[in-house]
Amino acid sequence: MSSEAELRLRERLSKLSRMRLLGGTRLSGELKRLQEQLERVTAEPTGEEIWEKVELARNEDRPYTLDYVERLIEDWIELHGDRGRADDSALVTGVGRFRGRTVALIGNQKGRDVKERTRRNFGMAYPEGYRKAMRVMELAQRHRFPIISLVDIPGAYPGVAAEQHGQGGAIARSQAVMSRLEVPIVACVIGEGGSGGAIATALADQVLMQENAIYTVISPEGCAAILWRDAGEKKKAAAAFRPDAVHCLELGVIDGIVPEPEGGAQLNHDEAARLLGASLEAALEELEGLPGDELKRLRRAKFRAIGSVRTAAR
Amino acid sequence: MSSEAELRLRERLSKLSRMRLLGGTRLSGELKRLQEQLERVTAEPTGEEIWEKVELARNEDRPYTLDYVERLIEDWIELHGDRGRADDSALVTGVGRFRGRTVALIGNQKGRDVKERTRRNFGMAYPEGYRKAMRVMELAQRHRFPIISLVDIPGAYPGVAAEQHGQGGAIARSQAVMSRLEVPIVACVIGEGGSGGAIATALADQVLMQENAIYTVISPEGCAAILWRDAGEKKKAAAAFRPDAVHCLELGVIDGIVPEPEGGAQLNHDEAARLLGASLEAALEELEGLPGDELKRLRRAKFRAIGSVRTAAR
Amino acid sequence: MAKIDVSIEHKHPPEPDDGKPHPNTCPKCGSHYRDDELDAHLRVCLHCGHHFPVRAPARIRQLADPGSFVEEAADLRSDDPLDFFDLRPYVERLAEAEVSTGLGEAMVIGRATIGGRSCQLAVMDFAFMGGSMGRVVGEKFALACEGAADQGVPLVSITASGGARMQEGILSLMQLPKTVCAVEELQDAGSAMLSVMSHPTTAGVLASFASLGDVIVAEPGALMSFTGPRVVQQTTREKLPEDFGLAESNYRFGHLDAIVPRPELKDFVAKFLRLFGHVE
Amino acid sequence: MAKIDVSIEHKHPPEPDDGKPHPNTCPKCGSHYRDDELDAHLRVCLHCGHHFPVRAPARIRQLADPGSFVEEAADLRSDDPLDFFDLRPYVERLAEAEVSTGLGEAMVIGRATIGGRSCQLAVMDFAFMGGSMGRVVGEKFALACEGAADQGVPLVSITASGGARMQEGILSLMQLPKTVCAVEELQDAGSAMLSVMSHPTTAGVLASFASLGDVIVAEPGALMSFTGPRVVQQTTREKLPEDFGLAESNYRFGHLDAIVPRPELKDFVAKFLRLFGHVE
Ligand SMILES: [Zn+2]
Ligand SMILES: [Zn+2]
Repeated sequence: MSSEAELRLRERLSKLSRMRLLGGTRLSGELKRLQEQLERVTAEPTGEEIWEKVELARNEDRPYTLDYVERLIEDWIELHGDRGRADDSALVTGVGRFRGRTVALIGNQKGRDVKERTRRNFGMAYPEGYRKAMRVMELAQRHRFPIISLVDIPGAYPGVAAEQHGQGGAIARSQAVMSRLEVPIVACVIGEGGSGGAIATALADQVLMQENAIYTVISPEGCAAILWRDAGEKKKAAAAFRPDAVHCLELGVIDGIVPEPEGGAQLNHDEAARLLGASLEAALEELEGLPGDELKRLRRAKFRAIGSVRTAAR
Repeated sequence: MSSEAELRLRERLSKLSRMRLLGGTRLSGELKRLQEQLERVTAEPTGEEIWEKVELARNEDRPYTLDYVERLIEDWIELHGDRGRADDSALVTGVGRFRGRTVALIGNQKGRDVKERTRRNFGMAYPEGYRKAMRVMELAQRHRFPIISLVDIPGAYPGVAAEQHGQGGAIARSQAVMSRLEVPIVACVIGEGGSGGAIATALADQVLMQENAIYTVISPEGCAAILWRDAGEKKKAAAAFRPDAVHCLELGVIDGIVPEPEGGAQLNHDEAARLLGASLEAALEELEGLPGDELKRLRRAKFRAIGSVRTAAR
Repeated sequence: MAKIDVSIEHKHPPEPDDGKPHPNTCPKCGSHYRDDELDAHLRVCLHCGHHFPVRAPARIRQLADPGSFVEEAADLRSDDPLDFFDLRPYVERLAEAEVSTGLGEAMVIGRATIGGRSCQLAVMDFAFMGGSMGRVVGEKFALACEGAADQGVPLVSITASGGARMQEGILSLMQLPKTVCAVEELQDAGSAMLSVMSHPTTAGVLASFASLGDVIVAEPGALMSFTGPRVVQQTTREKLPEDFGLAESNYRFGHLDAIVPRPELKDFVAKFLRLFGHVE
Repeated sequence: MAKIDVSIEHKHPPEPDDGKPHPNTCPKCGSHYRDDELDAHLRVCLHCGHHFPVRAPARIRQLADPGSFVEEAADLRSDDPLDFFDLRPYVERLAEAEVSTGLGEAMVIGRATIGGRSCQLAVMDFAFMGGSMGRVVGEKFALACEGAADQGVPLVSITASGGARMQEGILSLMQLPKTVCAVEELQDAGSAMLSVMSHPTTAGVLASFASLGDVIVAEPGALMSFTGPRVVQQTTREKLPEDFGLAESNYRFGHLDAIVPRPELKDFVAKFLRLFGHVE
């Protein structure tokens, strides 16, 4: 390894160590696992290792939003409909009690079997879904409920009706609503955080990622098809933009990593939920002390600063 | 005439005289016409006279919203679309300059010929139209533009799609948005103010009616069909609920009457616009001194009090 | 041309008809019930699940914790601002409705606890002139909002209405903005509102407060259309979808959070109160 | 199954092709123009009205009052946070784009007057890497918002973009929330925003600031879809409507306030500034 590369890795490790919040680990006392995680980071991941993450993020046995709702939320009332044209079951919304407080929850929902997958459009919301989410965010604002957003979407839906119904504008406005809220918002990518479909519900005070989740501007396949002119080069694309949680943390795109059970969340839904619950609770507790206008100010300042080029330039 | 009826008429006349604002009359100096108007009021209108108003309100040569826009608004930019599914041309919205200030304007628009009438659905908005109106109201709120709403709708549209797209909820929410705004709102019924379709855009600080406009909970035909079980009894129905401006003013439902040219607005669009413009300007000037939260408080208190039964009861 | 706006209908229950079926005969499956039998099952058909209408006092008994309901504004009565006279005088219709229903108006309001949680109730009764909303209904609803705001508790609204009360003319239309403003004041005070629509919730009530709940649910089969199916059919001459305007259609089109069968309603309301009951 | 999300495309102008038509040949009617001829007509085909692409500097010349434009943040340049390398290194692509366009990035910002009214301009250039939005475009847009807010003038945004710049990976996606927050700050400061979408305005730019104008207009024929037509067709295998994703279709579906032909654009912007130019 060249000394330059080694330097970059050390820098990366120190950044990681400085991170304020590393998922629920700190809080659930699993310091040993944290140490292991950090050690793994010191080795630059190979293309194969990165691709494993992509496959884990897409694993069909991974817990989905409603699996977590079932395990973490009491008195759940699912809220349906955009009050305009439809109820989009690809994006689930509701209110319930999380560790003693009423929260509003928003989450992409994939399906378990073929029929449900079709009904839920593989978790890819239509504009109607984003509109439902905005409605529920505004309800949360009215009643000062914190918001939990679970992100798990391959990408915005490439369909005719989705375009006709204003997908671009809906994604923009959903972000705009989130940037205006004066309640705590915690988002966690629990599988695939794909493109505009993901960011539509991820403009949060704290953005977490599960250990094996991915967060991408475009799917590796899509990127490969455009830049390599061959969708088969997906592994090269993934290796080039590194959609894994550790890299997103290094880049300052996320605020913490939520650990998963050994081998991945798909192997133990209960344990995955326990770990996610601990991280969400810690994040909410940190935010709940802040006044609403301060939350909003900090949230906007944070996204203003991510990947800033102010200093890099000129 | 019985002494009781005479008493009621005198009471009515005195109420009218006390009215703070009687359209633009006061301002355009047409005191003679006011006097005549008051004199006419002293005679209980006959069923035929009331029906004449209904027919004048529906006269197909009456100026419609865009006729007034053309004559009263400079730098008009029509705003289109609900940002969701459609642009409803039955409800026109836009921004422009009215006597030196930027205003947002909302108005039902009927058509002049068969083709335009169909395109504009005879002025009857779909839920998409109310959603466009809400969007423009929120734009006005953002930029502190006063709102002018011109009401001219036979009634909410009785169609399958209108129901499926949530007509009831859209009318409710349009009123809710209006009750939240902190900018001056002046509405004027310029033809037919029919049922929920009218009130959807008439929750205003000052509600005016043109001299020959009508304002109804249901069309006379509809009322007759239900209560008399015969739509042909429309004149009886109209006489029973008296949808004319003078009666609405007596009941406290509106705040002023906007005079029309002799014989009706249909005979002289320019003069009708001049009179309407004077009334709108006077109303806006009266409201513009008030702070936004006070406007909202007074607006809500006003609708809380209309037709109050608090004292009448117990 | 659609100059005729008959968008407010179903204002009155069907006229008495000698050949009409017994009111406890299920219109869907023909099952027949004794009154006490039907009441014991919350007036839901045991065979097919059809939801029979529930009178306001019975609804309150079904939902409120026993002995907790305290009625308010019970003595408000409508007067006749227009001296309205159609085939019969309005005052006569009012008097008759009061006698036949035992209620002063088409809405009953008051305080209660449900599942141990305090709330304000506003319950409509279709038997009183088709649950139509005149000035007293509007006033009672506004008082219910104020009561909820004052106590810092949620409002639970249960509607059954043909719309605005024509006999009060334009003043009945004014109950739409009045009740809308009341809900806004309630929300500004931090209180929540649950809207439960029962059959039918149409026209002016659908187009005002009933559509403004933080959470909106309906009973199965409830008609929820601004304009009734008969008028839509007459105007458009289209064949209407089978579930036109029904709760099931409204749910599909995104206007309802849930359809809650009556046997589950009390638990649902109690859950809502647990979640929304706290005011800062 | 649609695991493949290729929702961001049209990021690059077509590859050089020896058999390709001359860039001044109208793709709609085949008319051919000299550069000066086309420029004199604002790059609109005299025969069929087709709107040719306009480079950012030309667009500013078309709109701003002569001599009024003062560019800002012209020296901002992208670095390569991911050491990104596809078929070629990102830094090489950047350098090439700078040489071929004479611009530092895909957006030019600055102050100007239009029709005598002050405003802030943010103009994109599709020729610079398909108008893709990386960190510098996001930063420049945010600076434009801040400049408009500071001066109390409206922001006029003119977009032409294939979406987020893939070579900056997840950081390019972060430009969506960044620019959205910038617009919100602008609006909180009381300034207005006019969004003008030119061909094409797609993916990440459509799904962020471009859709948040107080008034939103487009040029005739501009493609405005989140996902491009080719990918939609490949995924859904449906025949697409002829005007799929075009401004005309977006107008019909309620997403646009107006379609403004280029010859009318300056007057339209001036009118917008007269109406929205005042900040309290
Ligand atoms: Zn039955
Ligand atoms: Zn041409």
